[in-house]
Amino acid sequence: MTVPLDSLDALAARVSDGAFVALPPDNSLCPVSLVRALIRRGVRDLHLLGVPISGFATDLLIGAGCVRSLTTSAVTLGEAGLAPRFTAAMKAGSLRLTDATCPAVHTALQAAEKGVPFMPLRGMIGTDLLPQRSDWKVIDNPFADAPDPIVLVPALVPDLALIHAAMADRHGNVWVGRRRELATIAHAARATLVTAERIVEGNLMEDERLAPGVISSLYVSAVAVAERGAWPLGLLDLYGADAAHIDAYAKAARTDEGFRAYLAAHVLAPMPKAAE
Amino acid sequence: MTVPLDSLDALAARVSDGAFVALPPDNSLCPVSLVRALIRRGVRDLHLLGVPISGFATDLLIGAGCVRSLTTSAVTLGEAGLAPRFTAAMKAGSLRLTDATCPAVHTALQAAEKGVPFMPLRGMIGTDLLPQRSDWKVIDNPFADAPDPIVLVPALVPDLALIHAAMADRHGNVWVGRRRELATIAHAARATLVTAERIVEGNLMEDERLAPGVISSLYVSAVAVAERGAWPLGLLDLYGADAAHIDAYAKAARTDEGFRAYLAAHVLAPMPKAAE
Amino acid sequence: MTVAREELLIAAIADLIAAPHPHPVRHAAVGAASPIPAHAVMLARHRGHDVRLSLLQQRVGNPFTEGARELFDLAGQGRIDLFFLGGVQIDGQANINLIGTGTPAGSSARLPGNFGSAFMAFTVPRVILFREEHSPRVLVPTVDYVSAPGVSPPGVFRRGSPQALVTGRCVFTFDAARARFALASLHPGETRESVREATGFDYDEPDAVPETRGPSESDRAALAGPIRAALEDTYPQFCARVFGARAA
Amino acid sequence: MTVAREELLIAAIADLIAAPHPHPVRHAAVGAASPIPAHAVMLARHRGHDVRLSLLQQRVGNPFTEGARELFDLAGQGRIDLFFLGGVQIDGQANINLIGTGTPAGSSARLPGNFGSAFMAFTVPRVILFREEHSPRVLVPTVDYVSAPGVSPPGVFRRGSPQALVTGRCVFTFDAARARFALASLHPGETRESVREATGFDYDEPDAVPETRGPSESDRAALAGPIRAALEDTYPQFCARVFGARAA
Repeated sequence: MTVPLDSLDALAARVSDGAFVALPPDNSLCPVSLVRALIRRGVRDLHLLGVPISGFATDLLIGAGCVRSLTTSAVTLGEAGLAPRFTAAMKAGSLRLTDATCPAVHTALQAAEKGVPFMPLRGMIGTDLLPQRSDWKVIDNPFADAPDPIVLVPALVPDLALIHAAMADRHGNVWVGRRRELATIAHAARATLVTAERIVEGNLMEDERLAPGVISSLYVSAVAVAERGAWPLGLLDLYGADAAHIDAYAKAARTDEGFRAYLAAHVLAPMPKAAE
Repeated sequence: MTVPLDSLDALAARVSDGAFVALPPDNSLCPVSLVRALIRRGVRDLHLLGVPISGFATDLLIGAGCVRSLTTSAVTLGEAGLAPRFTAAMKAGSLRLTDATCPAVHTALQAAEKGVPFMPLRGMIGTDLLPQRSDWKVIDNPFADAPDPIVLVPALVPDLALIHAAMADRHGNVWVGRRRELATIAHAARATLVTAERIVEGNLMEDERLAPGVISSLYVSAVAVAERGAWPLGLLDLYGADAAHIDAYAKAARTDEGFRAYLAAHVLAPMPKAAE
Repeated sequence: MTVAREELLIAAIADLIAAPHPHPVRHAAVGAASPIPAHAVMLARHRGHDVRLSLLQQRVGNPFTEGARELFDLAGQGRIDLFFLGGVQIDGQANINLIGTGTPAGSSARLPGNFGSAFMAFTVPRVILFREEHSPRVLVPTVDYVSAPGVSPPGVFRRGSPQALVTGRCVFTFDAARARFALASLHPGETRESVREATGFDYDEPDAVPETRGPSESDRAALAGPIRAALEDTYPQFCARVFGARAA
Repeated sequence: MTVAREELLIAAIADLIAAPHPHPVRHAAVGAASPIPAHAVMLARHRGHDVRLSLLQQRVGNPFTEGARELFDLAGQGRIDLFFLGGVQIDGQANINLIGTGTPAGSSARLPGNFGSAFMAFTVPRVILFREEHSPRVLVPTVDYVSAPGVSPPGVFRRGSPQALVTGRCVFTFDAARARFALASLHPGETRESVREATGFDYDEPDAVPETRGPSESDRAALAGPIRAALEDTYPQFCARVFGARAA
């Protein structure tokens, strides 16, 4: 039971075309280095899941033509505004989008984490979202005395969870700190691929101070080192988001040409800055 | 929004007679000092919930006549064998027991944590437990193609969660490390009372290394310091269980007289050892 | 010194938080894109209202340790008393649309998405709708897509309804029983007519419509001082714009 | 040197773990009260079987970081391949009783309770039943209370059934299709007759019933050496009793 330590490209090679891939949001240890490696490897037809929303990494993948469909509660670059390649793909009709709402994504992953076929969730009744989601069902709460319609959300099991960790040990345990949605994603997915800022000696699971922020190697298929692997996004208290870079991306990616130039400069070209 | 720092007795006074009280198991930061203070204060008619099982602290409360009913998946002193006061109470018919099974307790608390009326759980069909639990319901899984009976467990909302933490800060945030069932209990209960080994300076929520093991002050009603507050049980890597003491208890508590002598010596008498 | 538009809106929302209401606000949650609501909660606290503010997207010292789902779990339990919602469209029944306009919705311009609105509107007892742009394009008779409904029929689980709608021109309060807004106050420079003209939906107009009460001098001092200090980390650009460059 | 009874049981269970089976064991979970099963998993690993052992009640370095529910979540997903169950009673259909005997169950002697058995028996594909006491009191025709059934009717979600029952006298394998045990091997000193007499339920008895294969010398060296080193923290009393005082 050993978790291999891969190169970033070897890790990217583990993502099959057509895979159903869960990605954390921009503020939660999103593996952007791995996303760039995926674009370089030319992955195709991904079905992305935003947990619970999508941002910069998803917009990059959409723009690079790697995404066939997307399930998410929102796509945004935050302060930098709308996600330009998502917006363009929606206009072009080239993206199959399934709208959700944040807690429904969490609930679907928690159902998968527990191995139950569904979980209930309040709200949504009377929205225009509910009729769009033929995979959800409304039942009458069997514990209520009066009629009480409630939505059941089926479990969602991603083929892969892709996450970036602050550190990993040689056993394959990875530390994500308080961003426990990453643990939920890893638990729910069939397999988890991890990039980590650095490899630490010892066993993270045996350190009672660090263990609460650890995802056990039980869930991890492979790890690659990626220094500043969330850049231009931020990583906990280790580094902040590169707002100027994201702003520049948001402007450039408004046009196809601008996006291609960005890709050439920051994704396809060798980058001395990051360990890619 | 400030969380009061109480004395142990003041904390115990916050537990009303008849309250529905969730207790962690013996290996998970069980607040035994607080339990002793409850016995001294003479609390009555508690409905205890073992999360998911019960041990030394529950046996003490049963023996001291504080417990009217108990919902749990098992009562055991572990290596020290059967819980003698539980066994005696079952024989005397003086305890209203609702049997459960471990994951059903976790599921009921998670439903409460999420504010949903129920959650499904696999298994249990064909056991003699299921017909005992008229509060559970079996429905046909609405997402299955073929008939697929599945149990729904209703949310369980304790009035109080009682937990012991390795540390607390002055804001009322408490650190329990990897024992996240304590967070689930605190999230699910209406209110949480915490004993802590010690008070630390600063804000645990603002330390990214410690925050993953923290229960936020949002859920905490009051804190009291209790050094070695889990004794004779163990606490994470801070101290181990006092096996000799628990063995001696298991032997003494086989008889009413033996239990009364134990109570007089270790619960009702002033204890120089602990901060009681 | 002139009161900035942002300060006026902050004060107006702080007034709504403290306004008499069957459900008191002890815990408010605010997202990354909502500096004005966050400042309003802090101002209400400064004025003596005992309210806890959870800033959802705080990078360091985030209020949650159970991951992103904790906010929704808290709301599901009823432990969040106040939340803020906006929309590319808001209609006269307080329905909001976060998906976009056109048929199908989003076809003419696609917005980010529903976020948590389809859940929070049901589980949080007090919602304040906030949208600075006040135009017939935003305030429409009927939204093209209901991300969250303003009211629900009996029997549908719901803890409350929008309390009010705050825009760049005025404050509307919302009567859930009648599913209808009423003009509550006019921001300086606005008239009943200017608001009526800029609003695409019908609403009630009482005989007396006061001017929106701006911030007091003490409010302004708190905003520029301790409140700025507490929120600057989360909203650096907003703070610099509204309260000026910081004395180093 | 004589082989201890515990070493024999450990080897017998290790053989079962490695036995051909439609569901391979990659991850086994073992509770605090089960030193023999834990040692058996470690022995199977020593013999080259690629199996991960999660010790549930390890105080320091516990395998879980999602709290006590993580074991059950893993099992719910099918990520635990092997679990061990016992019982105050086990019957010929592999039903187990953890509550106690009498009518109602537990009235003559109340045991701790069901623990997770009512769930694990359904979600874990391979279960090995283990109870050292082999007497008509324990191995009964029909249990007084079903904590977990040995088999379930079609249409009831279930990933597997008990693979075998290991006692202090013998190994039974279990045929889920027929809901019936068969005598698979006799521990040294036992005969077909002694087992039949000590067993309260009926079972199949093939023509050839070998003696239970004990541990090899390599097995015993591993048990006393690296396996003890790995498990001594969790099972100090067991290790001292079976493997003798430790050379300081």
